Amino acid sequence: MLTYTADEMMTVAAARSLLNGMTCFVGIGRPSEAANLARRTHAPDLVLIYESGTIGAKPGQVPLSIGDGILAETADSVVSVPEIFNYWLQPGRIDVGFLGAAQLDKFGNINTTVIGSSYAEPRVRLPGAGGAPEIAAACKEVVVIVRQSRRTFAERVDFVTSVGFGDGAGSRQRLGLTGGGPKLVITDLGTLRPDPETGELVLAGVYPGVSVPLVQEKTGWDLAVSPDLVEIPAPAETELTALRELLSPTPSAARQLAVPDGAGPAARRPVGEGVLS
Amino acid sequence: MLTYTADEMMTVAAARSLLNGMTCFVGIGRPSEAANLARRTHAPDLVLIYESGTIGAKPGQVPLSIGDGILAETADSVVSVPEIFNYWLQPGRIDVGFLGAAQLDKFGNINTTVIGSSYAEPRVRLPGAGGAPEIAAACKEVVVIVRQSRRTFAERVDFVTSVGFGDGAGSRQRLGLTGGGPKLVITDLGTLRPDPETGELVLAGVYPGVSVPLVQEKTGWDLAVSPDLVEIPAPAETELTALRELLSPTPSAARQLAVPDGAGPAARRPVGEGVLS
Amino acid sequence: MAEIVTLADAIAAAVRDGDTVAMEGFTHLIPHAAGHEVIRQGRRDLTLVRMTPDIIYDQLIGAGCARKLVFSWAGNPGVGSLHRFRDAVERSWPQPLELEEHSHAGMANRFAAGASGLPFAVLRGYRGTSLLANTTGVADIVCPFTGETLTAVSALRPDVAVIHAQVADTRGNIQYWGITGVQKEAVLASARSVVTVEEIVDSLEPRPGAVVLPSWTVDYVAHVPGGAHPSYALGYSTRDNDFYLGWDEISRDRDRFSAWLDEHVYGARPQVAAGAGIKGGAEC
Amino acid sequence: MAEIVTLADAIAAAVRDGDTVAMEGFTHLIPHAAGHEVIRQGRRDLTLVRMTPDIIYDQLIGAGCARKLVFSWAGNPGVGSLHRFRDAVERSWPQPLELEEHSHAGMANRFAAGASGLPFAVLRGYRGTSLLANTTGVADIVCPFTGETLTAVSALRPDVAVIHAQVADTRGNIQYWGITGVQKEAVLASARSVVTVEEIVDSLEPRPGAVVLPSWTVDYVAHVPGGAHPSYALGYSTRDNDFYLGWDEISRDRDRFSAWLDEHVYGARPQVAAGAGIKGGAEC
Repeated sequence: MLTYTADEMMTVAAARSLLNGMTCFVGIGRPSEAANLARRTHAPDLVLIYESGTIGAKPGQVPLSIGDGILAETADSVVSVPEIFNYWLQPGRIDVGFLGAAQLDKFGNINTTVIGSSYAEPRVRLPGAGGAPEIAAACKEVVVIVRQSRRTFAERVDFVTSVGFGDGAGSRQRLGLTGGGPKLVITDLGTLRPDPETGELVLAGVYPGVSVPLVQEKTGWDLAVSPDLVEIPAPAETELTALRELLSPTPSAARQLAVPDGAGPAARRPVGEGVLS
Repeated sequence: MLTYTADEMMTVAAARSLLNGMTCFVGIGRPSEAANLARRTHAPDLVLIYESGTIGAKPGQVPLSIGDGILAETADSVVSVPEIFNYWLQPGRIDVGFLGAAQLDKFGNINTTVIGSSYAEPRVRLPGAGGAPEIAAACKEVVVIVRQSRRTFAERVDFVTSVGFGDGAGSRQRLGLTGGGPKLVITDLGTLRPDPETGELVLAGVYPGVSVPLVQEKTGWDLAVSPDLVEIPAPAETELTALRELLSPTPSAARQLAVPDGAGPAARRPVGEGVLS
Repeated sequence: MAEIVTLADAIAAAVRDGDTVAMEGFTHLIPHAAGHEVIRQGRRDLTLVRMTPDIIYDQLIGAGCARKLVFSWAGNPGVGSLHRFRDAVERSWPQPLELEEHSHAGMANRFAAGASGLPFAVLRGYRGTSLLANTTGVADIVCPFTGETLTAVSALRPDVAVIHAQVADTRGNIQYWGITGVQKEAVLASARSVVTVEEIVDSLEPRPGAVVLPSWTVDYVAHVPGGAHPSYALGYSTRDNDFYLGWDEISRDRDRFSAWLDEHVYGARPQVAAGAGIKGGAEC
Repeated sequence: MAEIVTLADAIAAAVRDGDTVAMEGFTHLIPHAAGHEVIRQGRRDLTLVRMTPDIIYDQLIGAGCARKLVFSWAGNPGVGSLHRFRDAVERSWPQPLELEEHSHAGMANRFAAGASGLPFAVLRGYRGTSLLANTTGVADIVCPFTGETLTAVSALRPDVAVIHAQVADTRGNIQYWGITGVQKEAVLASARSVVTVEEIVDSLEPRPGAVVLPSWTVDYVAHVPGGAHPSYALGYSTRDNDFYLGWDEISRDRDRFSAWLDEHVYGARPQVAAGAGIKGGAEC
């Protein structure tokens, strides 16, 4: 029987959400890992776009930063940073935006700015917005990947860095956001999807061996369960092998990929925690 | 004694107005001819910028169009057309804008759009604005080169394509135009400069053998004469030789350079007309 | 993903009667062959958009394809007037031509706004000119920070962009270099796009100054060597200045123009590079 | 025309106490050596502008050079927090740090507006976010054509831009390639500029993807090989990821940070590439 970590399961589940031929605006950290895994397995024609201006990058390993040389060297095109946001992201021509989070709320809003009730005197100062607000606003759909805990999955985020469904269904339309918003949240326990009526995230899938009450216990709001709840298949051997190959050649990068983009030490946990089987 | 044409005198006088090290946004036709002559004679470090996006072009011959391959191949940098207008022209970082005209009025306003009182039913439809309105608005100063006649030098232009001093002194400030406006108008008879008080063009220089009454007779308004009127020296042998070399290798281009940019057949005269000495 | 098809199929699929069509190329890389195919296919009521309408638009206008022209400089570069354009504006032949006239800076920003998914762009422009009273899509806009009044121009969002490039790869990625103009903006601003290319290669090689349009931004690619003639494709051809000079004579006379069109456009086989039979010099 | 001078002279001439300074470089080509020179020269009260303040801004903040930070993502890329930045924000050490916080799209457009000589730029952004209530330079703007409400951001016009490039020629023309970021905009938006380069050559050769800044857009050029370390210059060096990882430990502790600064910045000779003594691995 294959053994794998919860992080590996999460990355594999995230990779599966990306279809071949899609264009994907990739955040750094786990989104980049998952997008590169997808390209190495079922989606060889996945187009990776990084906010550093690299369009169609084909890195052999997962880059540590969104500006590693390998991205420029393997890209179909490298454009300036103003251009990547204005001509490529903003008009809604990108299929999927792939983001991390330090805090996420029940309407899929993302916080990567400050933890605590005061912006001026934060408990934890996080790195901030980066490209995320406009990725979340403009892409046809958004996938979020984030480890699950009561603190991370809050009723309401302390600071809305990037809008999911705002105050609920209809918010995006009222705000004039052109993209579709979060379609899928992938955690180390399972997956959440927005209720199409309310915009509230509900539990849509669990990994093998994960119980619904466990997920609910690790969620800071009263998590509803989809009537169509599925058990997500464990990683296939091909998926695990590809993932481990992708990470192995750059130990320093791999060591750090456990830290999602935009997350401070609060989100840091050793890789390997949460082995499920 | 050297013989030369009025057109040659005009081009030489125009070239002299460009100082070494200046940056010059060059219109096609005679402005391009004069700017290239300046670069070949006293201003080897003149930076030629064309609206096609070529910055620092160093053509060996005068190009027929602003998009000839030689401009891109010899440029320091080639940028997109939106960029040349937004980043390079608009902020006022260009020293001199060098324009032609089909019609020019006493306040240095330029018409290259329609002749006749009705835009909808013009007597003559000219090519239109091109880059000229923003060149005239933004460059630190503007030089205009145009053959002189009562019809061309009108009291008021039929259509203001590019603003000189508008309705007179103060107009540019009221309109929020950031550049300095016309500094010099070079014709086949002499040169005009704006009166600093009124913005009205006055006769500032005449070529050898040209009388003030002749210039006034060829001007559609009551042309005042500067107290500092000068006689402009005839072309030096070095200037004439450089000009003729510049034009000689491309007979088809040379044949057509008599037609200023933006001018229809109305402005067309055979080269060689008006030999003065 | 771009489909690689014949020019005739590309135009048939992409360009429809009544469309707003931007055939772009700033002197360099003008899609003449594609324009001829539009004429051959008899498209009508087009709104033609282009910063520098030149010979190919003169031909489209003279052939009766255009209802409206959106532009900033309509001339024969370095030569003078476009006579078919003038005939349409001054004498409504072969039909009236509605004009929407701008400056280059305005048009470039309108394309950039379209490519950016914005309804307008801001620039310093048009102020004090007679253009303001005679065009649409231009308005004052006040800076919310300084109170300064600037100019807004409305976005261009053509139905179709048509451009010519040096190279495509077999997957439909497009590469062009030299004077790159406003073609990227035109393609990204338009709902559909057609690209004719000098050459199709297995894979693109990086080149100085090259723009690459990924395959997924383009709909149809057609292999049309010489498809820019009498404009040029840097590295493949030079500008046929004699043709531009000769066009002045051909286009002055309605009958002579029509005869030229019969022989060199209607009479040409679609996929053949339209420039082939009309090299400058002798015929002009 | 750019003057070619020493790094110390360039910084002394261009950067003054109280200036607004944009040291740009999007992960690639970050002007670390120039930043160290600013620290060495003891500049104070700077408003530091940068889309992605990372290690070099962490150092400038920790060294007490900065009064204010204008930014969109302040982190150690791929690693986590900037501890000197956090210490300044959370505990005002060594002094309080005023923040003006934006998104990347906002900052990129603010630089572009500055480069364009416009007081603001328009984008789709910020709407619905908490940034709106906690920053300045952002306002609603209504499209005069469609009535749609969009977002305006105020232009950035720094006093000085500082960038690192691969090559300059002896006349001071600048060339850089790879990930080119927002450096062109930063230089064109700023009143003054300093460029450090890996190499000075007789004449630039055209390169794929290269940006060229003509000499007349730049004030000071200094030859500082390795001047981007631990960032990199494509074709000259690779990103020293171990240094980025190691910085996490160095920067967590005030004393350890100060000792590092003493040894590697204050103790280093000005014109020596500041990266030389601090290669990753062992020391981190």
